Order: sequence, then structure tokens, then C-alpha cells
Amino acid sequence: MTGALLFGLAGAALVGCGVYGLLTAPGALGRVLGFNILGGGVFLMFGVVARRGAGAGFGADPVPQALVITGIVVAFCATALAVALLVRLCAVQAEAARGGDGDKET
Amino acid sequence: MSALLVLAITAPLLGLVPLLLLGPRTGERAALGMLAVNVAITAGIAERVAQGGRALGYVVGGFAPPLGVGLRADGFSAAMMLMAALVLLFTGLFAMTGPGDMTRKVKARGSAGMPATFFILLLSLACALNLAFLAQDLFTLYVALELLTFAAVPLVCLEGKAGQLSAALTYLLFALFGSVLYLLGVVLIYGLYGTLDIAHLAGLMAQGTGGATAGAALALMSAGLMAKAALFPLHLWLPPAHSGAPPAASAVLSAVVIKAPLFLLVRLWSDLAPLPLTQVAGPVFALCGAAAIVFCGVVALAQERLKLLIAYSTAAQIGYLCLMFPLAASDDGPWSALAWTGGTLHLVSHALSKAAMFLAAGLIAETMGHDRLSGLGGVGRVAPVSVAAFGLGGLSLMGLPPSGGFVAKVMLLTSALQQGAWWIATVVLVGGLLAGGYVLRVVVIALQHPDSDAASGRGLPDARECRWRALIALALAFGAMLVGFMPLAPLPFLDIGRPVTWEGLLP
Amino acid sequence: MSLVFDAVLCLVLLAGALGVVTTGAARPAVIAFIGYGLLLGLAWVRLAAVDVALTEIAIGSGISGVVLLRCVRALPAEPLTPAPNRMLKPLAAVVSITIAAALAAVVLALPEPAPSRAADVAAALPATDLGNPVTGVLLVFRALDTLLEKVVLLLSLVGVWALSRDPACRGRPAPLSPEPAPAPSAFLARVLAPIGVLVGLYLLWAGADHPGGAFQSGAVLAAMGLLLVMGDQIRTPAAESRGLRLLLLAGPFGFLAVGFAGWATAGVFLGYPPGAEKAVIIAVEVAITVSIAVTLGLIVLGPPAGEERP
Amino acid sequence: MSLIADAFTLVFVAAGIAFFAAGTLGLVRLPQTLSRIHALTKADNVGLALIVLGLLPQAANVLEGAKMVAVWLLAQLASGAVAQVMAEAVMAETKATKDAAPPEEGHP
Repeated sequence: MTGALLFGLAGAALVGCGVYGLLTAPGALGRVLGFNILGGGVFLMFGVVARRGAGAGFGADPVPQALVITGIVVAFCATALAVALLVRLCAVQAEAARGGDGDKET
Repeated sequence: MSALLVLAITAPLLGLVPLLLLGPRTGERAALGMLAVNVAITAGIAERVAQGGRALGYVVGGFAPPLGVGLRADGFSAAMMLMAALVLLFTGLFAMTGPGDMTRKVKARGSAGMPATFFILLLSLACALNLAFLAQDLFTLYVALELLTFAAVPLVCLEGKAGQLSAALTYLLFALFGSVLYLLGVVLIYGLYGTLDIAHLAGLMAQGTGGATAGAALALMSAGLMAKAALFPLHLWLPPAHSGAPPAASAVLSAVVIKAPLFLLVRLWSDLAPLPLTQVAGPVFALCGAAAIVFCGVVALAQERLKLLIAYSTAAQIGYLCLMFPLAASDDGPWSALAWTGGTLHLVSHALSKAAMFLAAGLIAETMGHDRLSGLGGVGRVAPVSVAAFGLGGLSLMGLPPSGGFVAKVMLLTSALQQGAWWIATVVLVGGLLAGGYVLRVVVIALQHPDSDAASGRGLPDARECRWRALIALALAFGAMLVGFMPLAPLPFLDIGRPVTWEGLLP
Repeated sequence: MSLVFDAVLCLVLLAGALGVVTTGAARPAVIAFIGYGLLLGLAWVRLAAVDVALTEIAIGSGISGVVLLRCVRALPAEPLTPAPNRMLKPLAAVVSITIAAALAAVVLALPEPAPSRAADVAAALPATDLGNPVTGVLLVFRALDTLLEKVVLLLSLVGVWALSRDPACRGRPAPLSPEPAPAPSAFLARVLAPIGVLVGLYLLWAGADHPGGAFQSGAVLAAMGLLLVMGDQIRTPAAESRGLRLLLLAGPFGFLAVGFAGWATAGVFLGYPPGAEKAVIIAVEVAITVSIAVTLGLIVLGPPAGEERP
Repeated sequence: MSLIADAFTLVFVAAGIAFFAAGTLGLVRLPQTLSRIHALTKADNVGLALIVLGLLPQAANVLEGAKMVAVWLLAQLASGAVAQVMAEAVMAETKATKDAAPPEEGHP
């Protein structure tokens, strides 16, 4: 069980890394990466909880594993949406810079 | 086992099929039909709960919690669902392509109905909100919150302007940060108790086995919910996002979207956490709420744009709910129950009045071509119904009778005074004064004689408000007033089904 | 011995994460992130969670990596970054280390023996005729979460499409590269794609009893589709195509239909007909795999560029 | 028998690791992108081949061994094609910078 504990500590450290990335990232892409690192750490803690709950013939408790799979897909969706927003924002800003002071907001 | 609970979640989803497969007009009609069905379903749930005097339950897939997941409707969730369904339906009607919208002149002003994507997002919101109000599993609630985020963020940037896109991006990042914190709390809870079902957890937590870890988990989940609900000091994303969105989108965002995380905050601290823990956490929430009311209220007073003013007012008003926590957690029987009713009633009445105000502000901005307060002198002449809707909605924010806000705030005030919490009572009163300041400022400007607006040198435009849309806003404002005819006593309906348990609900 | 391996893996994982958050430039950070995702997959194998490892590598590292790399290319080379506050980094470091330390303390304080639902799952699994407990949890015990998560996936595509310049979301997504595909890409697409599709189908088929399942399979299939697009072997589909929309809806609404059918046959929403559980579950898996593959691929390709003018 | 198999595995896997290490060293130390790609693909392909070969005696059955060989073949295919694509991209980029034209980013 000590192996699981090791990954638990790694998960806690990854959460720290993610928070650092979120706080210091210069741009939105850096924040998205920080969010993903943070999410990875949280998911790893699910894995540790699952591994600690091994029993009944399973190497790990299947419920947290299933939750993580759902979580990974949701995190991907979030990343994709954030990236799409960022790309569009940069395109719109670039257009505004090129075409003088484009359309003003209403 | 009540089938209505499943229908409340699935019926809005069924409306997505015609929107994605058929033309936009057919899809739009189907979506509005489904939003009406949603109102009928939620009204049915509320009626059953009131008739039976107990909660309704449904075990999905036939596997009882803690292995499976269950849905449960008590008085509080039924009230919230009905309110959300009504706001969504009215906003949907406001946003539809109405008579006269297809003419070129109207189109040029950009006042035609919203695109089909808007209705996809609106239906998804309906599903996500119903799920958030019904789900009893902390992870299902996480999925509900994510569904809500993914439906709400694109609403902010439907027009694709730079300001909207950057507001949407900030909103998304805050919401994601909130989800991760929430999830971190969930994993700790699972590690402690091996279940995520609220009823089971409430029983386990009451035995006090979790210690500091349980407190940390609840704190993390609450911080996540606060980020999603834009509670002070995590409110920074709200004003640009809510003020930049198209009016119909702003209305649902401000009125119902942020209510789901607030609802869960109440669920967490009044149904899940053991009382001693709530008594520790209550004053912290109340401090955040007081800071929101005072700080955001003052900032709202200083705004120059109508929609930004309303957005800051949202950030201020959600503070009232947080004032409820220490009052409701005391052992002072009737007075704590009164505070609970006041806080929850405030969620409902604020939703109706804020939706009315954002829709009215949208119509005012559309009529005048801008929403700068300095140039709105005399707008009451060209948009009388919108201004009336704005003013009636504002009554509720100020806490003047007859309005839902009045009843809610009087309940909070009474409870605070009876319990000797003077500082909370003071905050309630100061918040009312601030709200009075910013609402009356708008109303006074709107009722000015147009000629007195000499500084800007502009007369009123020839355009008139879109009358049927203004009437929808007015109807919502009247709804907020109707809530004001409640008796000033703890409402038994809101208390149905508490404390949370599956007893008698499982097959 | 294995503890040493775990310790080294954890340290490398941390180094990777630190590399991602401390590298200033976008492209190296994203590349470091992809490597970090692969290492995380290895950690999942060590935690006896092979299903999660496959998902993490396919979606968390693979498809996310493609999305992020595309983003790096579309962003201006020199992002407009204000000079960060001098005090920010040390302050952020202190905050993050405090958080990590507090969490570590919480992890160490988790109760022993650990609570678990493994026994419940083991008791209920035979009724479903499935061999893989994770698939059982995803598609039977917590089917509601999985169904709604399919809606989340669909909604994120709607969100991406809403960023199209065309408010009606018509047309094809912009091509991945303005130039024609280089010959090796085309070669790779022609040779690798059939093998990859086979692997994807194997993951789906095996998922009922062994690690694998709809998500992993859908991600592999999406990757093969993208490979074919990159190699100019197929054209990106038009967003308004009715067939494409049907493929997108097949998963969530097929699942929903099965849920309602369960009401009729098993007497409960999202129940499975007694006796035919496994067949119906596999049918659901096929439908959601198709939708996952198409949705993931379209999310990577980005918003449609508007209606084509012939 | 098993002793010989273990020794075989040990020798080949060690050799494979040496090749990987050399490839990584090349990635870190070589000055040009092209030579880096060269070092990485060449050395890593041999390294992977040696490791797969070394592990073959440890496979429980023929199917498992075949899967390992398939992994090696797929890695060969992918790394070969990707190395070429990357090399072409590098050439195009150096050409573009030589022409002193601003590198085209994004879509027109």
C-alpha cells in the first residue's frame, strides 16, 4: 500500500504545481495547462483512493476509476472549449488591430 | 419512485434533437414547446411534493445508493426547479423570432430572435439545472455543474465580439478552477467515507468520524462553488460576462445559472455538514456575503453603463443568501427557520426580478442604441413598459413592499435582530439603501424630461421598444412581486423533505 | 524494487509538471505537457487502473495534445504579456507549496482500512454479465453520469461551433494546414489508419470484459480520422450534413433511448432488459463509441468556416 | 532454461537502454534540429528493437510475443514517417527564414 501513498503525495504535489501555474501563467494558454496539471493531480488522488480500496478480487475500487474516466473526458472538453475561445479571441483581436479600431462594443 | 424526476432531466434533452436535425425555425418552436413541457413537469413535481408533504425519489437504473445514483425532490428543490423553468420559458419566448422580426429594418438593428445555438444552450441549461436541483450524488452534481458551465459559457459570446470572447474565457477559467476544487473535495469525501450519496454521507458525518479532513473537503467544495457562483471575493468574472452577453443570455445567466451553485452551497451546509461544522463556517460565509453586498453595491452605484450596473447588483445580491448561514445554523428554533426561509426565498425572488431587469435593460439599450446612463434621459417615453419592468424588478432588490425581496429581507432582518446579530441586520439595511441608490438613479434618469438632457445634446431616437418583448419582462417583474404576497413566516413547503434521507423513498 | 520504480516515476512526473508550469514559451510547455500525460498514464498502470491509463493517454495526453498544439500555432508568436509582478512568483510558490503540503497531510491522514465499494460492485456485477467492473460502473451502476457526460461532450462541440463566423454553423472546418499534405503523412495515413481502426474496434470489443471500452476506442478512432485528414485522404465533413448530425446524436440519444426502453422492459429508467443485459450494453457502447469518435475529431478540427460559395 | 532466457533478456534490454540513452544524449547535445531527429529516430528504433527482442523469451504465449513485435513495427512506421514530416517542416522553415520573409503562421 505504500506505493499508493507515494502517488498520493505526488498527486498533492501536482495540485501545488497546477496552482502555481494558474497563478503565474502569463497567458490564457498557460492557465489552461495549469488547470490540466491541477486536474491531473486531483485525478491521481482518485486513483490513490481507488487503489487503497482494492478488494473483492479487484486490484482497485472500480467506482473511483469510473469517476476519473468521466472526469478526464470532461477536462478534455473544457480544454477544447477554452482553446477554441482563445484562438477566436486572438483572431478577432488581430483583425481589429489590422483594420484600425474595428467595431466598438455596444 | 416518481417518474417525473427522470422526465425533468430528459425532456429538455429531447428538445435538442429537432434543433440539431431540422431547420432553425422548426427547432426553435420545438425548443419552446419543450421549455413549456419543462414548466409543466416541474409544476407537477412541486404539486406532488406539496400534496404528499414529503420528498419524491427515484433510483436510476434500479441500483440503490450508495452503489447507484438517486434523484430526490424536496420542497426547496421543487421551488427552485419551478422558478428556473419559468425564467427559462419566459426568456425563450423573449428570444424567439417573433412577428415582424424578419423585416430588414428590425434585422439591421440586431433585434431579431436569437440563433438556434441559443436554444440548444437554453435547453441544456434546463437539463443541467434540473439535475443540479435533483441529484443526490456529489459526483452527479459535478457533472451537472459542468453541464451548466458548458451551456453557460457559449451564451456569453454568441455574437463573437472581442470583449465577449475574453469575458467568456475568464468565466470559463474561473468555472474550471471551481470544478477542480469541488472535485478535490469529492475525492477526499470518497476517501473518507466510501460513498458520495448525500443522505448516507449526512448520517456518517453526523457521527463526527471525518475530523479535519471532512472539514477540509467541505471547504474545498464550497470554495469551488463560490467561484462558480461569483461570490465575493471570486466575483471578478461576473460583471464583464453578464453585462457583455446578449440580453436574453444575461437574463438566464444572472437569474438562474449562478443559482445552482448557490443552491448546492445551501445543500452542502444545511443538509450535509453536521451542525457544529456549519456553526463554524457560517460566520465566514456571512462575512463574504456582507463584503459582497457592501463592496459590489458601492461599485454598482459608480457604474456608467446600465448592464454593468445590473451585473454588479447581481454580485451584491447573492450576498444575502450567505448572510443566512450563521442565522440558520443557530439552535434558535423558529428564528433560524425564518432565516432559512428568507435566504431561500431570496434566491427565487432575485431570479425573477433580475431576469426582468436584464431583459428590460436589453430592450432599453436596443431602443436607444447604447446603454450609457448619461444618455438615457427620458427613455421612459420611448420604452415605457421596459422602464416599468426595470423599476418593478428593482423594488425587489431594494427590499420595498410589495415584492419578494421585501419578504425575504424582512425575514432575514427579523431573524438577525431576534438572535442579536446586529452586524448582519446592519448589512441588510445598508444593502437595501445601496440598491435603492442604484435602482432609483436609473429610474430618475429614465423619467427625466428629454430636453433636460442638454449635456449630451442628443434627442430621443424614433425607435420604440419592442412591445411584446417588454411585456414578457414586465410579466417576470410581476412574478417577483407575487412572491411578496407570502406570509412572513417560515414556509412549510420549503421545509418538506428535510433532513435528507432515502427512508420510504426506495423501492 | 517496485517502490523504487514508483518513486522515480513520481519524481519524473513532478519534474514534467514543473517543466510545464515554469517554461515561459507556449510550444515547449505544450510538448512537456504531452510527455507529462504519458507519464501520468504509466502512473495509472502502477495504480492498477489500466482503463484509466488508456483514457489518460488517448484523451488526456493524445487528443488534448493535438488541440493544444493547434492552438500554439494559431496564436501570435509573441503573446502580449504584461511584465509580471516581481513578487508574484515567490508569493505563488509559497501558496502552492502550502496547498501541496496541506493536501499531503490530508492524504496521509486518510482512514485505514480504506472504505471501498469494490465488494458492492463485485456482488452486483454478475447480474450484468460483464467482466470489466469499470465498464459496469460506467454503463450500469452510474449510467446517468455517463449519459450526461455524453451530453457534455456534445455541448462542448456546440460551444466550439458557436465560435464559427457563420451564425448558422455551416460549412467545413478550416483545413489543418493550408499546404497539401507531405508524402510521408499520406503514406502514414494509408498504412496506419486501417491498423488503428482495428485497434480501436478491438478496444471496444474487449471493453466488456477487459480494460478498454467506448472512450478509449472512440479516442483511437478519432485519432485515425484526424490522421486521414492530415494525410489528405479524406475531406473534413460539412457541419450542416444531416448524416454527420445523426452520428453525433447516435451516442447520447441512443443511450437515452435504451434508458427509456429499460423503463418498458426492466421497469426502471436506464435499467437493462433482464437476460439481454450484455447485448444491449454492447449496443450502447457501439453507439457512444461512434459519437465519441466523431465528436472528438470535430472538436479538434474546430469551428466550421462558413458556407462555401461555389 | 529459464536462466539462459533471463540472461538473454538482461543483456538485450541493457543494450536497448544504452541505445535509448545515446539517443537521448543526442537529442540534448546535438546542435541542429535535423541531426537531433536523426539521432533520436535511429538510436531509439534500435533500442526499442533490442528491448522487444530481449523481452520475447519472457512472453507467456505466442500472442503476447506477437503483440510486442507489433508494437515495435508500429513504432517503426510512426517514427519513420514522423521524422520525415518533421525534417521537411524544418527545411521549409530554414528556407523561409533565409528568404527573410516573415514565417506564415495560422491560416490565411
